[in-house]
Amino acid sequence: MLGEGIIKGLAETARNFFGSYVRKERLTTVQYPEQRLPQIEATRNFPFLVFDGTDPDAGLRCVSCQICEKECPPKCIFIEKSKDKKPDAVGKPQFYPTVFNIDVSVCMSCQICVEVCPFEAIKMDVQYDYPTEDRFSALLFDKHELSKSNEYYHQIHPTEAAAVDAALAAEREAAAAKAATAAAAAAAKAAAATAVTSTQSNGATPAAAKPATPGAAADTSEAQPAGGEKR
Amino acid sequence: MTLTFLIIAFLIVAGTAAAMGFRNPIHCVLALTVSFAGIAALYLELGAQFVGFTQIMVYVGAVAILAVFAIMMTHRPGDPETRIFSRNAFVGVFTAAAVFAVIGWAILKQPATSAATQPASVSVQQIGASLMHDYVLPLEIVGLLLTAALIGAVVIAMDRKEDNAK
Amino acid sequence: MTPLQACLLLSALLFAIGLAGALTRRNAILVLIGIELMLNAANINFIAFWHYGPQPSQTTGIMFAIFSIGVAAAEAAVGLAIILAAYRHSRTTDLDKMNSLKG
Amino acid sequence: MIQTLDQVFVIAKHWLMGYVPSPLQPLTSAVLSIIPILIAFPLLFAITTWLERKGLGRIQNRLGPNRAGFNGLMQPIADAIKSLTKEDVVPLTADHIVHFLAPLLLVVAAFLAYSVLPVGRNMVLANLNSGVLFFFAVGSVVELAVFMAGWSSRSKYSLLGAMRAIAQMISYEVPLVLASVVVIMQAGSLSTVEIVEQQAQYTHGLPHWYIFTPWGILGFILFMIAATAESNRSPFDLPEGESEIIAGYYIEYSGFKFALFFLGEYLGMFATSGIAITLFLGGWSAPLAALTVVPSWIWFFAKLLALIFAFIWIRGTLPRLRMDQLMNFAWEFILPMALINMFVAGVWRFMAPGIVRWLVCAALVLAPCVVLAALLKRKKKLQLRTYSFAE
Repeated sequence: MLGEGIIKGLAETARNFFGSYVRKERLTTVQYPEQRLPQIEATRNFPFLVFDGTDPDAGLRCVSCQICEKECPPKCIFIEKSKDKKPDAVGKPQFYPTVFNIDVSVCMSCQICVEVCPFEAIKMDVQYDYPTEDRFSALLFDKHELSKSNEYYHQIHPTEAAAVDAALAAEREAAAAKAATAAAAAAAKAAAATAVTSTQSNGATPAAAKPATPGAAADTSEAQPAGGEKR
Repeated sequence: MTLTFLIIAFLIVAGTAAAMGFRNPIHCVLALTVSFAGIAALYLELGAQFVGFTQIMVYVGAVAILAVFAIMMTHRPGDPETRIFSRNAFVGVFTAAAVFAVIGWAILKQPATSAATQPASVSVQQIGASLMHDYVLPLEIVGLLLTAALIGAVVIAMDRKEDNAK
Repeated sequence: MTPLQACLLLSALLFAIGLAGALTRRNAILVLIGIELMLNAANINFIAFWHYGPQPSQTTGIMFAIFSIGVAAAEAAVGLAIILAAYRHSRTTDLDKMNSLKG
Repeated sequence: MIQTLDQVFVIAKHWLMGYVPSPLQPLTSAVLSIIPILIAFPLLFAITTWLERKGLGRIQNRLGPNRAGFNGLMQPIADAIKSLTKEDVVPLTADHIVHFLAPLLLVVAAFLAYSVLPVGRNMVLANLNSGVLFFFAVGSVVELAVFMAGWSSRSKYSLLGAMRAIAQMISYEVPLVLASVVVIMQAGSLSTVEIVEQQAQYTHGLPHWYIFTPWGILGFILFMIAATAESNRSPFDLPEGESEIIAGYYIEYSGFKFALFFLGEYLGMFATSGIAITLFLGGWSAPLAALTVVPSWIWFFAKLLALIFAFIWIRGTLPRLRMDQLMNFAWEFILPMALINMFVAGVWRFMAPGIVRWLVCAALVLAPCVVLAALLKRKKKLQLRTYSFAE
């Protein structure tokens, strides 16, 4: 019939019009600044730097290896290496960044920096609104703005953060064990040396030292390949 | 001669002169609409309401738009508008001036007749009645003419594909 | 000068300007517009004579003007169509260049 | 009391006129009549922009503007401030004078149309003998303004938009006038005041509105379709289709001039709605004899708002037509139907009143409608389109 489609369409829009007043689930609009959509766990936006403990300077995991700086496709990361060293997350003395800048107005949220980082130091943030009147310096985040605690990381990406923590803990344990072995070996060595010097005037006898620390020697031989694999 | 008449006369003459004198043809047509609107105002001033509104509707609403369309379709952006007046423009201007002189002389020579001073006004009903009674034949003829003009204009202006192919 | 004479003079001036334009302009469309202006001048005369004439209650002058407007509209439509057709043929609306009858 | 409320504006004007010396009275009278129009309709425009955005939002299950003021009621004011404070950019190569004059001409033409609209009983600016003709004459000036805007901007989009707009307006002006001719035939007058007065009579408490006749319904529908096209509203918004030519003929306008174009368009829509009300819906007359206690101007504005809502509703429903569909619709369906409608109105005029007349005329209206629609539907075939005028 003539105009049938038009009437059908008008009925449909009228249903929408009145329905939006009656049934609230029709209105799917999220009024942004006040209301926000729930974020899925894999949400990512801009990178941030993770630090352990409470002091952002001391606990920063970044060792300033500059891999992320080199890999970053839009080249938005700028790192300056320190001259001295400080212990890293595992406890090894490492360099640390004196300057670590990310220009988030250039960043394209590709997550490549996170994937290449060998130290679990850079991760993706979920914060997406950085309203500012200055689009240059206000969007160039420095080290202090980028540093966020591990607790925050746990908060935004719990599963991932737990996995990272477990890996780090294992590593730390391995490192600790290794350190202990090394220390024990050194101590045994020293002890043996003193024993030898005291009992025999010359002629080193490693065989004499061996029985003193059999477990430590075995530990060392086992720990070495494990550590090498990890790094 | 009232002030209103003088203003309207100025509008008409200025619009017409501009329409014939401007360089850009589109400007000419726009000036022409001023002139047409002035003529419509003159009709209203003279009490011919119906004719005045018809004037606006036909001339401003149709003829001017038609002319504008024709100009847009024939005017190429590369056209160098070197001379807007023809080679022997002087003859034309002279002829027009002579015509105006003769008509003006004739008008002013005419003794001023005491015209009927009763207010002239004809209602739309009267116009309709005379269109349908006294002037029904001219009306039909004009209707036929307009139909013929409509069809003729379409036929003339239509770009026939076979002509293009030749 | 009586009002009638003023109206007639105005229309004569309009006619003269239209004539001058029609005779001197090179653009065919503007020539047509000049002719339209001359028709309008004639219309002003009809209305002026009707208004200041002896019998303003008669509709004759108005009828004349209305029919004249109708004819002018038809003339404009056909005239512009002819100009378009001529343009398509000779690729110009310059009357000084349209100087050949050969198709 | 009811009388006083009905004529409150007329009485107020006379009261004010009492303080004016007699030589100045004609001028004052004109000014006092014009000012309410200059206030009321732009105000209605402001309200309509809000209504439209809210209504369209709800039709699309959105909220619409809700930030400025309660439920976004201050949105028109915010828009006005924004457009007034924006920079007025004129293209370098534009024709400055014409570019400046175009929005002014549009708004002036739109306002002129209100001078013949009877907004209430005894509330008309100029009771012209040929008021309807004046309305259409002024409406045709809008085309010129549109052309001026499109041409003077020196932009391809605006020129294309202007060409589309003019082609559409000329095509739909014919059915617009022809659809209103039936009312003029019946009323025997071109005066808007008289047309309304003829409809403001009641038998058995029902008014003599022309929409209650077969030719009136068809005429009203055709008129409203043509009016939608005349005011460039969806689904006939090709001249300003955002997805095709961005904003059409006013693309190069900014700031206050842009606001003027917007105002002019809405004023044109109100004016055509107003004339539709005057011609078919009984103008300011109440829909029932018992309801005449409500002041006449309230009825006029209520009907106007109802038509505006219909416009918004249609805008929210129908997609934009294609250019060839638009032209074919005008020349193949609306124009023949308007002519047939005129014939039916003639038959109505010469038949004796009664139910028979109504039924005969309804049949005379419906039959061609169905036949024409069926014919047009059958003609529709999927094929490669050929263009006669576009190379």
